[in-house]
Amino acid sequence: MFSDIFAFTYEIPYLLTLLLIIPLVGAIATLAMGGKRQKNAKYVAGVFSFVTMVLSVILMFTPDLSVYSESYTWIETAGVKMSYILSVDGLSILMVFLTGVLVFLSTVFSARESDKPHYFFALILAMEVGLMGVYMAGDYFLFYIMWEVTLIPMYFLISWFGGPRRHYAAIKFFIYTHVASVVMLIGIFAIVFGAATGGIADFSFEAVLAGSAAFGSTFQVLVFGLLFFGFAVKMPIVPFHTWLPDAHTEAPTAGSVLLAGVMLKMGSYGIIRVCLEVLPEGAQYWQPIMVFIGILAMIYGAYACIAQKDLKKMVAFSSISHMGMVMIAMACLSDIGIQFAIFQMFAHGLISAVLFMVAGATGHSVGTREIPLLGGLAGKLPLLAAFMMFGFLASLGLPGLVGFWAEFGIIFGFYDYAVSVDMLWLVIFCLLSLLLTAGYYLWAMQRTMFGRLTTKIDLSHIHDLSRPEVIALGAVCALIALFGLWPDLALSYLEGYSSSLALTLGVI
Amino acid sequence: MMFDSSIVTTIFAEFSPLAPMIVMIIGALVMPAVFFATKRKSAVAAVMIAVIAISMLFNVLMMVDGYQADYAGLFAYDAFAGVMILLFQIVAFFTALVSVSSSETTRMHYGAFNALLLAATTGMMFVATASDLITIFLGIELASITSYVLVAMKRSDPRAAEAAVKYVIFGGLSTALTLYGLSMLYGVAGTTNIEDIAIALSTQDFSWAFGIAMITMIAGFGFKIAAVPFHAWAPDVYEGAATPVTMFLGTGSKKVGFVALFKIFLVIFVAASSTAAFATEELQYIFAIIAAITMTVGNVVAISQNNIKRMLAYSSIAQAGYILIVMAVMSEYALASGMFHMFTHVFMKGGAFLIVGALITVGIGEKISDYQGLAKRAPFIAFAMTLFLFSLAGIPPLAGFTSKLFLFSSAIYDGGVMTQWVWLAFVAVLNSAISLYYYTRVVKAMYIEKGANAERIKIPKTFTAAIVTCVVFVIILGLFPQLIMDFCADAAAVLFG
Amino acid sequence: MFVEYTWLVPLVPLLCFVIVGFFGKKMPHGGGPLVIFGALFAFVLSLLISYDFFTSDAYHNPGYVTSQIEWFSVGSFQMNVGYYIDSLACMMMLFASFISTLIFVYSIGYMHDEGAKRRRYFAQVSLFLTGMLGLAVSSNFLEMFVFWEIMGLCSYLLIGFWGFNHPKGDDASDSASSAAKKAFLVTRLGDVCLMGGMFVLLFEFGSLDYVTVFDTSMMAAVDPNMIMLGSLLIFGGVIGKSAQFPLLDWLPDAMAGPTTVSALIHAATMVKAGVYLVARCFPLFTQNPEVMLFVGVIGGITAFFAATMALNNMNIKKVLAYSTLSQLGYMFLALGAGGYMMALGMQSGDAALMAAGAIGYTAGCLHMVNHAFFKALLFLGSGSVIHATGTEDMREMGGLHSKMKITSITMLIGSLSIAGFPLFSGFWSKEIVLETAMHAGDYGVEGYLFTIMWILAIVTAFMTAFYMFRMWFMTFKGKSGHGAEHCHGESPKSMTIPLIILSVFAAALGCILLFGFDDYITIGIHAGHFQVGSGHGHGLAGWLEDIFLSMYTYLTIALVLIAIAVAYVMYNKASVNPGKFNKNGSSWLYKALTNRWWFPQLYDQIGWKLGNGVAKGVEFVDTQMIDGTVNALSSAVVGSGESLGKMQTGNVRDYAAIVMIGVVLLFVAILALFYFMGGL
Amino acid sequence: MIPIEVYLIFAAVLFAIGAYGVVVKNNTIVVLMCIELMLNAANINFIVFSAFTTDVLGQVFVIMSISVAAAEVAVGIAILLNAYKIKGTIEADGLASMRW
Repeated sequence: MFSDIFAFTYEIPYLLTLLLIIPLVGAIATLAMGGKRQKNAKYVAGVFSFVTMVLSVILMFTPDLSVYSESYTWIETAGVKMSYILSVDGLSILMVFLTGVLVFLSTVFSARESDKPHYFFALILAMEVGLMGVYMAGDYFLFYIMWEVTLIPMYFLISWFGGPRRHYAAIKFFIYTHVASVVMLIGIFAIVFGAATGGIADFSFEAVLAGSAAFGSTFQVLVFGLLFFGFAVKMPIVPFHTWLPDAHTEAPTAGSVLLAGVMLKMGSYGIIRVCLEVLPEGAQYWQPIMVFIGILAMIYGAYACIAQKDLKKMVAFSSISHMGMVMIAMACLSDIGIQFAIFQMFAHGLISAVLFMVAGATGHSVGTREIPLLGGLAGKLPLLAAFMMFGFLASLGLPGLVGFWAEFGIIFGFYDYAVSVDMLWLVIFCLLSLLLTAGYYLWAMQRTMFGRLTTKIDLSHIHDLSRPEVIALGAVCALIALFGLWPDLALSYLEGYSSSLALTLGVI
Repeated sequence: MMFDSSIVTTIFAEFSPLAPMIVMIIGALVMPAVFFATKRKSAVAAVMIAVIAISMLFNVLMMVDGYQADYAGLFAYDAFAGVMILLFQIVAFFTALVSVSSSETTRMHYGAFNALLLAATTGMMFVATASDLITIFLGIELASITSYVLVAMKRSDPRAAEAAVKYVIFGGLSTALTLYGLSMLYGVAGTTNIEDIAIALSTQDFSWAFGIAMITMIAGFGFKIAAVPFHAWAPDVYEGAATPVTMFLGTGSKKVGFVALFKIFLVIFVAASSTAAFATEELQYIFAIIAAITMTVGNVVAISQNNIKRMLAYSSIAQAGYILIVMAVMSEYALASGMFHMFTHVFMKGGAFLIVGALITVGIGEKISDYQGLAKRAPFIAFAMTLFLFSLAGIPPLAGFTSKLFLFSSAIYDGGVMTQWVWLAFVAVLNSAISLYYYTRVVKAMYIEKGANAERIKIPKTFTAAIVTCVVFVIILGLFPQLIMDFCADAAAVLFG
Repeated sequence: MFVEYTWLVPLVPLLCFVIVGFFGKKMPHGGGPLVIFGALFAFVLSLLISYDFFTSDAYHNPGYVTSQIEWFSVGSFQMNVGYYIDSLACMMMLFASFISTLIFVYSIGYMHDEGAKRRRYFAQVSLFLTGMLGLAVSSNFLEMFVFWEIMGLCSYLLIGFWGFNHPKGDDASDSASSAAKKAFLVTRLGDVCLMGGMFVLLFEFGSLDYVTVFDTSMMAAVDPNMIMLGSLLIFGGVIGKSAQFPLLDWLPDAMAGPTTVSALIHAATMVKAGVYLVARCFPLFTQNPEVMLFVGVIGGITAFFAATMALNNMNIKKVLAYSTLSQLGYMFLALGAGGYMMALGMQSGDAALMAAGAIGYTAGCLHMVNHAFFKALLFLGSGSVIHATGTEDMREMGGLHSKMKITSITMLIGSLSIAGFPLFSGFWSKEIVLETAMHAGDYGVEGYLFTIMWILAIVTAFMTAFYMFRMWFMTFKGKSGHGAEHCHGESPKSMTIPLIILSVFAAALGCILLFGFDDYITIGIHAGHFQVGSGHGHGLAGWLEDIFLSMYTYLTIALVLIAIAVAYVMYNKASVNPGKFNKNGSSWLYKALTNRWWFPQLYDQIGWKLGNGVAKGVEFVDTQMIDGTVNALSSAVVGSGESLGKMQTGNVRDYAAIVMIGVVLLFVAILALFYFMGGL
Repeated sequence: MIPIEVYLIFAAVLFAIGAYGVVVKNNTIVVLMCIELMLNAANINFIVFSAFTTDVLGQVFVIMSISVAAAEVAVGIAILLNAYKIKGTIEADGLASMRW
């Protein structure tokens, strides 16, 4: 834990609320930077996102996270009660940290954005509000609000700043994920009202958890399905993933970074936070299905990567593959599985940030991301090549980088599960996916950066990474290496949470 | 005490339950005189607003104070009436406020226009307070007949003329259906007082006459609320009428149908459900099916619309479908949620129509493509429109989301038991997601697409004021629904005894 | 006390990597001197540690020094990081750091023309050294695996060093990047198996620490089948990393990298990691004789196959690469045969058999060290030649002896050593390898397989001598080729001095066998646990007796001499035309050999079908079926909106009709509902 | 005494005729008349029920509804006049410009 290195014991009042308000104020302030002040938008956004990041880092250094929970009754009417509850625990702390860091770094990365920068940065900050809110919410009402709040900035990011097919991609993203959200909302209704006691349906996590003991098996199984669908689309899990490649392909780089780095995690976060915590019996029932689709996503995503021609689309499919890994980890329903599912979420958040930054930067510098048009660019773009190599290696699970530990733990947890169900051969799929992952990354590397220098495109205007881009990439890479060399730094946050959840699930 | 209804009772004595209506009626009577005396629209508008404000003040005083009284067994002021009257007053207020500067409303007959507006509102308020079939019928008719004229009172526009014809014919048809149903109901129950009907029916078995009464009343009220398949008039009339009037129809007139439905059906069925002889569930299914079809057709057809008023009309149809969930679920919580949704609908749909009206006034067309580049030309208007549309689509944390949250959740759970209407909730949420598609088209046109014209737009102040109010309420009701939801809950408690 | 600083051994090169990687641009020679210093430091420290260790009590009991701290935990399983020093680790550290130092020095000269790219080169080789040394001193499988993969990464990066902007043009870039990818992927296949093995061990033993896993009582408590599975999976990793049959195809391609890289990674050190791992896991592998049998057979087959492919290759580096494969095969044959006997001995409690097995262990390790030196020498020599002539094709060389005396002579020494010319290094180790293999054939049911392997190994020895001298003669003797004419003389001192040093070792190192090497590098069970070292070897007289009193020794020597003679006749005097034997290159065997027994084509086919073929299918499913369904759904909604909208004809009469139909439908619906719900 | 069903069926038939007219007639004046028919069918119902139950409320209702119907027709005719002035037709087919 960070707090073992340095314990930050000064209690900042309303820290969690500040984490929501600062980006919100920042978004408004940035939006005001229109017209001639456009140039300054990035500085305003930078300052606000930096402060948010600092606060989220402070949170990491806080030894006792429970001091920061805030709870106020918000709405109490007609038999329903919603509260404004913010809290951070082992599950969410890493995600909050990730959000804080990635938003700041994607702001830095996009410092060169010159078209309507005030909108651009305001949207990024607005998205941060939603993302932070999702991870800190302690009430289903707040949770769902924040969940949906993330959609709108992303929609605008894609459709304003996206590529040629941005309208299609944006609306597909918007509608598809919204459909999933509303199905999830039904599930939330079911658990909230099902757990209601004394005629009051309390939307807080705590109350629902307390009332969940009364859920019958059939109820759990059905409602798990609803919630799971909602979250699985967000993750996304095959076959509900097709919005993702399109969204990524068209989204601006910063949007992709946040989409893959933090937004996809909302899905798996939701599964753990809601499905597993509240509906353990449902989880037991759905376990084989989760395992199956997790494996499917893993292998399918990896194979799809091989076939992709667009670098960014390939990275998008690799996200699907890696989130499949998160899925099988969660499906183990064991402490190792949950611990490393969260860790993989964190790891993939960092790694996919690098990948999307690199893919985006390729598009900026070279003018195209089509792999068949590229080749031999490492000589012209050494920095980009180096970061791409680093990102690819991290993603394919090079030991010593954060991705490896996640995969190691996940597969071990899965091994444990496979032994318990007497189907050891299932592990082969995990190992196969590792191999395929290495395959598509290295093949892509070979075709883009190495080999014959391409003659298919005009190379006279290509330029290597700009300074802000290098800073952002360097910082993420440093984090990847830091947590890779010292995984315990992040893992220790999860131990308590995962083992207590595993107790609830009845499988240790 | 801050809210004290004694001032009302002092003035109106035994007519106190009708106090808000009386104020309106007086207003309606003096309005032409005011116009002829001053010949100025603004003076009329000022008086209008004053009248509505006074009426609203009385109503709020009574409502918050928990005033309850009955007049001659025909009208009863209670929490339900108070909430619905408030709703109608708000609608009238907005209509009056913007019609003064709208380019679509009549200039020559402005006094009459306002008088009719007040009369129509009074009719609606009558329905809200009515406790007898006769008063319900009269209220509806008062509201309807005046609105026919309101629709027609657009400056020599062929579309308005056509809309008015369609409206009057369909209004008549619905009146006939409703009246037929009421006559059968009267025949079955032998009385016209709703409470008495409920008591009478609770001891009866199902009869053919009752079935026919139900069917024709559903059809008749279904016309009012524009439920599929009785919705066909709505898009045409909404498109043809002057936009403030469209707003009045879409947010106010439509609710009259619901009030009548609630008044008649809920009271009857709640009373009836205590006796096993009476088949409530079948009719709940009928309503559920109508609700499902209505929201689906409304949303799906809205997708293909290019005229924004028509699109909003279809969206209104869909919203009616959502509110019909109340009739399917028939629980107190559902009713409270439904009423709350009606409120939020006033602000979000009303706001959207206001913007359309404002833009027509400044010369922008009704086509979605006319809205291209609006974000540059009128940032606030575009922003407000986005809020309204997203609220209609149920995007949190806006009012539409919160009210839908209440409404849809009522279809899932009722008093700790999972209801059989979960499928309806599913249909509703999926529809809600579909609706996002066509709302987003408008947002896209405003924000993403580039318009041919880039000059700034300045819209009339009254429109701005009304739109700002709607924006404020769309946000506030989203975040703090209890401001109105509490009253809705009280009101629902009244109908459910 | 130096042992406590073992962690510095991999760390110093790592620091060099970081420093050179970030700041190397401004350093002289791209940071080369710093990297050399790092390697030298590691070597000196290794010497001190080894001295420290061998003089300590721990050397005798328990035979290792280990220390670790908690790294992180997986559930209730604790993962540690630390060091584990025993004789084997000392040996690995010593030869790896020593050879690396020499090769780095050589690189200063060899890479002189690369300019700014040298920074990348030196940073990467330094990182590689970290991997190798870290592997040697790791205290558990997981830590070992980290370094194992770091080496794999460096191998990938360095093979692809010229993956872009190749001095010889785009085709060379293409093949370099392709070779790099192939190397990584094939080893990755092995690594994935190794990872699987680790999971098995972690699950069964609850820990990955060597101390725990190799504990005899622990091993006895675990299901032998799972140990077998784990062992085989670990050996899968070895097969990938050490390029054994059937994953041997990447190594020849890997010669696309700079020659120094081939020398360092693909001859002297990284490919030895597999041998090290088998030696390290000896306690585990010997739990099942079958595993060791498998190891030995794989080794024997590889030795033979790889040697055949070297017979007619014209590329000097490829010849050396095949030879590396073949020699690695020897090592695995030795370890496998020894382990087989040890396993049988353990099962039957036969101490003599176990002692015989221990000789295999010694043989494998000794051959590993010897091979490191002479193969590094040969590669560096070939690098010197390539540097001078600018080509790798031996047909374009020839007659270089006069121009490059030092290179020529040092390479001759290396060739003699690898060929097993009596009294040179390679001779000693190869003899005991062969002896172990033959010996193992006498035991167990499947022992006859080792006899076959022994025969193959003897044939391989003949072939080795032939192709090595074919190479030497073609390069340094005979007619001058096209490339040789470009040669402007001997390479710079920074290159020749390492050659000379290496040649001394290549010639004489093997003698350590006679002077107590097997006291240190042997394996046996002491006080109930496996211990490397502190054994009682045969001693000088024992070994001399063993080797020189066996008739098979003379058989091998004879074969080697004959092979050298044949090469001399064919390629130096050219009195016999080699084309006679292969129908001038048109015999099927010749083609099979030049096509590497069609292994690459086979792999390409399988890889392409399994990779790209399936991927195409997935892509089709994705865009057409899954996304197609999504799009179809959305257009169905939009389409139905349009057609439903058509019902809105605008005519009041139609509207009225709809209303009436609605009323009728309501009527029907109410009837139906009442009927179905039993209301009527 | 004539049973109540006869009156009710009569009213229903009247109602159906009116409904039929609304659906098939092109002239909107006739349509308005048909609606009057339907209203009157309901009125007959009221009267009949009132008579048979000797409850006076039904007759009150009828008086109300007749006046309402009168108002409605008045407004309707005015609107049709307006439409005729603007569009030159009062045929349903001619008043179908807004659709889809």
